[in-house]
Amino acid sequence: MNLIVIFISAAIVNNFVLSQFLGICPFVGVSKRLDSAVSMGMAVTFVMTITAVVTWLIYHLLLVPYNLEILQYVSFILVIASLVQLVEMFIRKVSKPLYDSLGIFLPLITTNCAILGLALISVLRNYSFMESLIYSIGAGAGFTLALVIMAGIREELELADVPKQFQGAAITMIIAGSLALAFMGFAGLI
Amino acid sequence: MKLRTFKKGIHLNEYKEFSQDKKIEKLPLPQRVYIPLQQHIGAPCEPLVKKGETVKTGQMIGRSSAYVSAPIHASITGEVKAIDKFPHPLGMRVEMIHIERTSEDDEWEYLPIPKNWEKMPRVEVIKLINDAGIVGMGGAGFPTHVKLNPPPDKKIDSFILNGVECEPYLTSDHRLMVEYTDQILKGMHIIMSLLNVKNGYIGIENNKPDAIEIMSQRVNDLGYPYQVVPLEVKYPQGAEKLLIKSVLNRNVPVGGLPMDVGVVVNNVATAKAVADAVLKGIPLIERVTTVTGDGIINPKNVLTRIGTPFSDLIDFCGGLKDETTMVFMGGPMMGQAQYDLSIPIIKAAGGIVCNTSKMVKMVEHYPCIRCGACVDACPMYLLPTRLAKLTEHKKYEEADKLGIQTCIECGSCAFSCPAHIPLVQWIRVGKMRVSELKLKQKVS
Amino acid sequence: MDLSAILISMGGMGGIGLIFATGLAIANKKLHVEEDPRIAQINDVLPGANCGGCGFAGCMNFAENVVKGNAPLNGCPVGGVGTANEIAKILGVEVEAGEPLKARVLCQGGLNEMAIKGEYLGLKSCVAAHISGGAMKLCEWGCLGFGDCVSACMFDAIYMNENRLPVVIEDKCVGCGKCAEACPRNIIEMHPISHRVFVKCRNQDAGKYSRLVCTRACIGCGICVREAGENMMYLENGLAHFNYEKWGNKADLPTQKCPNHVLVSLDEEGTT
Amino acid sequence: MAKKVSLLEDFTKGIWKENPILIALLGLCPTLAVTTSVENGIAMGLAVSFTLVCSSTIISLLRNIIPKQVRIASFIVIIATFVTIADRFLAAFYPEISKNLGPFIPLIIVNCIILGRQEAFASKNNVGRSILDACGMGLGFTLILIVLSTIRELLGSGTIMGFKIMWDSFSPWMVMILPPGAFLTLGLMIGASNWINDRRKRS
Amino acid sequence: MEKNETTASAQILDTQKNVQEPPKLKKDPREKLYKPKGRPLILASSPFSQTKDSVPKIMWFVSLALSPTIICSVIFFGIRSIYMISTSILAALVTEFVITRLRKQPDTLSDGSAFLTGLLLALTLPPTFPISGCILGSVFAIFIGKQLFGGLGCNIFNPALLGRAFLQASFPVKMTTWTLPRFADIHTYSGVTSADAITGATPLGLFKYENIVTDLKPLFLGNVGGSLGETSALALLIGGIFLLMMRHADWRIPVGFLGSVAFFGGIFWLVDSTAYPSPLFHLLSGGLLLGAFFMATDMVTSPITIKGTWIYSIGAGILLVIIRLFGGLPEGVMYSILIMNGLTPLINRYTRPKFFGEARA
Amino acid sequence: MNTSAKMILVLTVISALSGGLLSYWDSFTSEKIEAYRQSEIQKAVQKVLPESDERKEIQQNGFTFYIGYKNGEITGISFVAEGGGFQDIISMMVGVTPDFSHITGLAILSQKETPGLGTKIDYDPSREGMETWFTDQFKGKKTGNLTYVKNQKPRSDSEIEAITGATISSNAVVTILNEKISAAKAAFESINE
Ligand SMILES: Cc1cc2nc3c(=O)[nH]c(=O)nc-3n(C[C@H](O)[C@H](O)[C@H](O)COP(=O)(O)O)c2cc1C
Ligand SMILES: Cc1cc2nc3c(=O)[nH]c(=O)nc-3n(C[C@H](O)[C@H](O)[C@H](O)COP(=O)(O)O)c2cc1C
Ligand SMILES: Cc1cc2nc3c(=O)[nH]c(=O)nc-3n(C[C@H](O)[C@H](O)[C@H](O)COP(=O)(O)O)c2cc1C
Ligand SMILES: Cc1cc2nc3c(=O)[nH]c(=O)nc-3n(C[C@H](O)[C@H](O)[C@H](O)CO)c2cc1C
Ligand code: SF4
Ligand code: SF4
Ligand code: SF4
Ligand code: SF4
Ligand code: FES
Repeated sequence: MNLIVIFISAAIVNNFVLSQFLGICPFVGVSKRLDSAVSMGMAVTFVMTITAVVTWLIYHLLLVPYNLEILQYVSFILVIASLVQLVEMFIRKVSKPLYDSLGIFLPLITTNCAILGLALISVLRNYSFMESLIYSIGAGAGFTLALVIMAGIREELELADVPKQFQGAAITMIIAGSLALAFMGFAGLI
Repeated sequence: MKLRTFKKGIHLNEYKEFSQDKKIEKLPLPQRVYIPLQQHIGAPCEPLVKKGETVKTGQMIGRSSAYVSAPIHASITGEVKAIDKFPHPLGMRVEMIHIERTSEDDEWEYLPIPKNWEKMPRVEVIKLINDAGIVGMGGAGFPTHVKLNPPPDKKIDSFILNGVECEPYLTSDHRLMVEYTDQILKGMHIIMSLLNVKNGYIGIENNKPDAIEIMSQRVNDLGYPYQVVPLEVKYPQGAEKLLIKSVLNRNVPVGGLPMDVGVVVNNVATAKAVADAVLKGIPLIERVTTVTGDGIINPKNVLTRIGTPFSDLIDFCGGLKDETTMVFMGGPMMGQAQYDLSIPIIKAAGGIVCNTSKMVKMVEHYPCIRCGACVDACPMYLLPTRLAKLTEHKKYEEADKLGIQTCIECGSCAFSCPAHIPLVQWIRVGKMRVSELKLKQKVS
Repeated sequence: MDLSAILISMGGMGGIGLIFATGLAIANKKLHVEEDPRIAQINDVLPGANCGGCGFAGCMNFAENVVKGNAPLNGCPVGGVGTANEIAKILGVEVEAGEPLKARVLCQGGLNEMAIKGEYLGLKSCVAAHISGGAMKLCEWGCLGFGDCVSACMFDAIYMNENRLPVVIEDKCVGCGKCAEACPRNIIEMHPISHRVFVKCRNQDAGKYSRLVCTRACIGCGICVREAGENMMYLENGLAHFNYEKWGNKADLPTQKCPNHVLVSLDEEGTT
Repeated sequence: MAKKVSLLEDFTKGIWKENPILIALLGLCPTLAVTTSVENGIAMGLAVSFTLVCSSTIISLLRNIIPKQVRIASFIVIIATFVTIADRFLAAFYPEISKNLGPFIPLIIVNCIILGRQEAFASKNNVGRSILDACGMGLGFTLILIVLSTIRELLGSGTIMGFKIMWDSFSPWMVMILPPGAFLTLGLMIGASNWINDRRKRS
Repeated sequence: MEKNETTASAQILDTQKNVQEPPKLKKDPREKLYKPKGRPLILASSPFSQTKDSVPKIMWFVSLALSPTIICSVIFFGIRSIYMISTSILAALVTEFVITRLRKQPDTLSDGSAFLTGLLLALTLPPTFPISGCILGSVFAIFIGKQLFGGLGCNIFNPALLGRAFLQASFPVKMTTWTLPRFADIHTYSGVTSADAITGATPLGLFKYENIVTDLKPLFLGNVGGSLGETSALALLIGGIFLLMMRHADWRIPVGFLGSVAFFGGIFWLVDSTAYPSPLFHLLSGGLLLGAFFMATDMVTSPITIKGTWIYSIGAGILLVIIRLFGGLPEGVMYSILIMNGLTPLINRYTRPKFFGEARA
Repeated sequence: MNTSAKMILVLTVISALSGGLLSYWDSFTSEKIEAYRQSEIQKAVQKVLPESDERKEIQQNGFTFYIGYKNGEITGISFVAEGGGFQDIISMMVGVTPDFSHITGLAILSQKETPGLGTKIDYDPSREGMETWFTDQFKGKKTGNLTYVKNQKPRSDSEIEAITGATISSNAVVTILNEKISAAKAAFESINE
């Protein structure tokens, strides 16, 4: 039950993008086209899951026992960055289609606050291994959901008469605001 | 019993009362005719006569060596005054043969009449139909001999005679069915023999009960095994893909032709022309045209020679009212607006509709409110609003993906749009751009 | 402050660094994939923020798409103009030496000159009007005046004047040819900037008809060809043309006698 | 980068012309998350500027040593180091602010502005120019945070820096300090800046 | 030119008055054209006939269909509701006017859509909501909710609901402060007299927080607490059915929306009828009828495909039940519609009908 | 030097240096931070166990108990209780009498409720002088079956007054307390066994 609550909370009620403000840059950048949004969402979920696992291990097996909490940020980010780079190279070597649909998004993800944010929040909330795993999947799902909705809307708006100054980032923000307003309806679900 | 029909489409105000009970009248021979070298889909004809030559009625005056093409014939006896560009009802000016009448009566030059066409080799009958210059008279003008000669790998099992006439105003096919029933049925018989099919259907919309009745009766009397199929009144039932859907419940595949599902469709006027040619040796030099609309003083169905200027017909019907603001050839859904009434009747001209400003569409456009009325109307299951918007924003590739080329330009969408967006016009632009794009891709 | 804590953390971090550095080093060798070297070059000049601002999945992806021609050179909002220039250098697409082209409008049949055939109630777009019979203009060759070319130009280099004819602002025109592509009637032609005189008409009708549709139509009378000489100008389909190879960049008209003033020199005052 | 950019230009471009938020759209998360009050906005702006300047300095010093393949990993470690320093500093001396900013201080590490500037500028230019660039960018970032947080705090709480500004009967628009308000305000600000740029260009 | 007849080329010629008189052509070819009364014929592209419907007509009909609701709001909540409605409409119109001016676009006031947005917004507000708040909501609805997206037809979210969501998030207390209608006292609810101070609460709020079920009759007539336009199920049904009969709203949306609420609400009710309210209570309470007939049916923000329409309306119903039964808020009509609005582009995309004759993949 | 070696060396050295630098910096700040953290907890404990002057920390079953003594006698027990609120987790310090029968005090440690609405459970600027009235009213309430009432004064010692416009948050606090106090009681009793 607790795990379900964590999942729903991360995916919908406290959606990473719409109410936690994590990963906004790719949210604005990669939501122009629906197909890349879907791939990006999958890639983020994938990296989030890896991150959750690895950072949990590092934190609980290395940092805590040796009293190195001060190295939390540095070690987390080093591990995330290198791991993502490794995975990207690996995918690229192994499967071209997988690389095209997923791999190309990986470098973009390293510098996405959603990933590091996820790791830090998991630590902050003292999640168990299982909990942080579920949390990461929920967060990834929430990110994907927001990204896909946004991409759908933006594709639709390409055919609309948005004032010139507001095309692009500005209207994306406005839509995100509107979506956030709509998502407030889920408050209290957890 | 529920009448057969297809899904979607629209219900229109018919306006057929102007002329549906008017007997077909024969127009006196016109003083001059302009016969376009191209009145069909396919290669244009080369003129066979020169300026100053005299021609007889029915004499072949132009033809092309291409297979998909149809020859043209002089429709009056007279002198060739000019071979030059004149305004054509489909817009622009094209090459036409201008003939001034010299004799009061016709001096005929008939086609060779076969004694017994049923004994003749099939190819020769088809050649005869080609020589008679018969093209589809339902609007598209596709050479009929091509249709009658499907590639051997296409197994044709059914023939549908198109007596739907779903366009508002037009009644020429209706009158033709009532008054020339036997000719039509004979023509149908000839076509079916040439195609060697057994199942014949005659699709007629339910708003023409007299035509249904008389056709059924004559079918019985003449002992043909054809089935007269009354159809629910709905636009655009006459479009062949939808007619096939209504009558036989078959779906012509995207980009496919009726023959892909084993069907050939012909218009009733085409059938009559076939009978005329094969039984009487008369090439296609005249047709029945409805002259109607609230801007014409005396609406009529007129039997007229091909090439007769519109103005002659209009004068014959009492002339235009002063308030007339618009004249178009064909029905209000698919027709062509005209600016100059000296243009000639062509083989596929089913009607001349003259409207006053009361009937002319509103000009005020609103933005699309995504109401989906056009989507509900489109018989081809397209998203017209999307196609128009994509064209407007120059996203032709996506428009292509959304099937813009499948549109039959029936106009149902633009008719139903409460925002009065000229959807079909946008879609036409899009179709043109998509074809250009495809051509470019092929080249590179 | 004890040194051992510092050493432990140096060791810990160093260890992690070592592990991953080794991993990366091995991966770099083992998992290397061959690709267009320009991609890597472009990737190098890109900011590398991997922010996605360009709409692509990171800088590398953007670089690939630039090389493939799917992305504009100036697509990176972070790098700005400098980066765009460097990318241009790598791709070698600097404007080739040669004369800049300018768009030239070859029709003078505006509202004042043309004959009207009817009232047009359709879409206000040249292409749409063209394919549905040519709108209100009787001339089948002339400018339709709905400004498709104007909206095609991304540099605001064209506007419609009050005579409903497009006017190209020479300074703003970069010669991309988009307007010429958009025009359904090929009214706009791209010319090297040295061409100074033009036959400003596209009408190929016989003179007896074309003189009826427009007061500025070329009627194919051939006066200009006679005055200029056969090698300088020629008639084709009833329309006069300059033979620019021979004509060069002379700016004055071969004759003032053109009955409909179809010949125009850019250097004359008041012409567009 | 184009060759002859004046040093002044290095500094000022970050403030408007290449403003990291309005033009380049980087570092949006902290921008949105912490601007509920001016105080937080300023703190965040300073923290980012500090990290930016320090890591730019170090990276431009080390720019010729770091091999390309481990570029990102090395940069990010350096950045993370400074962020940790800033974070601990705030936690130790300004615990209230640290609590308000929550995880957004450590998230400066992955703030795209910082890494972006390292890649785009510091790793290619000498120390002096890198510092100028970093200062400019930091300032541009901070200014936007201040403007954004002023609007949000004023409308959302009726105060600025905790002082009551609005009239008594004004009931605060709560939404402004909630996520939707952040998105909407930033959207309008970006739109407005585009509009100003357009006008400038035209005149 | 006949008077009253504005045609495209006439407009062009009108705007070009300053152009000097055209030089006479050698021989005007138009003289040769055969035409009535010397006037050129109209050229256009087919089809030449057109439905009698038009966008303004639809909008004004929807406004008309809301009139029973407006009357009910005056009956129950007094003359103040008229003030609220008219300021709201006025603010919407003024905003629309100013922005179309700024964007140099033709006037759009007469198409009635801004009027309707203002009206619907007011109808969703509590009777005691301050007038200045109505203005803020209307301005937000038109400016952010509609014009920033490009004006009529371009907006993704229902402007009136977006305006309301903005107000709800801005002034949560004022937006949840209800007064009872004039003829109601506590007994009109259900005879429960326990709670001493139901100063005014909506039936849904009462259910959620106090577990008090309101009787169906006052719910149906509208003699309960709630927003101006949501209380009277009767008036909404009259207007809604009128709208459906005029075919100005897609019948599938109210049917799908109400049906799925009844269905899913009913399932929970069957499982545990003490903890969950009956389907009829679901249908009649809160803003569901107003939303289902007048807001979810907004054409601009609902899908264009038939299948999509079903997904949209049923999805909204499911979301509504989830929010009402498990969420923190008593009512979720606004949120469920807004969320489905956000999903509409995706729905449209994935429910494209197969072309006629397209091979089934 | 070949690239691989250089890669490894550079990254390792940078990491190690960073580790060293941070650890060095940590030695300055960690005390202060820890001190602040302790003082926050102590402040909370002080608030909920006002009568004690000496405290002991015991951990059991996931609870950390701060036991307050006065003159060697247990005066109260406090512990952290957490649970879901309107938006996110609400975490608070609860103080109870040694037999867990009454609440001695309540302090909110962290919450993320809607500003100006749910946040009133912690701090209500609209009631000047008694901004913490919501938590204050718990003092002396009987544990076991706390309930809330709306818009009226509580009438029994297991009733508290809810915050207007934030019933959900109020409800959450009450529910968490009801659940956690009994859980804590069980845990605490297991210590003694
Ligand atoms: C390029 C082309 C090729 C065609 N080939 C055939 C054919 O081989 N057999 C046939 O029966 N009809 C053929 N048709 C005719 C079509 O089936 C159809 O009759 C024609 O396009 C007009 O139909 P409509 O009036 O419904 O538009 C062809 C049409 C076109 C445009
Ligand atoms: C929208 C639309 C409506 C049509 N309506 C009719 C009609 O009412 N009657 C008719 O004979 N043909 C109609 N046609 C043409 C038919 O599709 C088809 O071309 C014709 O029946 C073929 O016969 P034909 O080759 O003898 O002309 C219509 C075509 C379209 C695209
Ligand atoms: C944007 C928004 C934020 C809200 N935040 C809270 C909150 O933090 N805490 C809470 O208990 N209720 C919150 N609510 C819910 C309602 O304001 C309130 O709980 C509900 O109306 C019942 O409260 P009442 O019975 O006291 O009026 C929020 C509602 C909205 C729309
Ligand atoms: C059936 C129907 C329902 C409508 N509902 C709304 C509505 O809920 N909110 C609104 O702002 N406009 C509504 N409109 C009006 C119009 O669609 C709205 O102003 C556009 O969304 C603005 O682009 C409605 C229109 C119709 C025809
Ligand atoms: S899109 Fe084409 S086929 Fe569909 S209704 Fe419109 S005109 Fe007819
Ligand atoms: S019918 Fe007109 S208004 Fe409705 S969706 Fe289609 S194009 Fe848009
Ligand atoms: S479109 Fe290109 S060629 Fe035409 S005017 Fe504009 S810049 Fe010049
Ligand atoms: S030049 Fe061509 S595109 Fe431009 S207005 Fe004239 S016809 Fe249209
Ligand atoms: S700051 Fe760029 S993703 Fe968060």
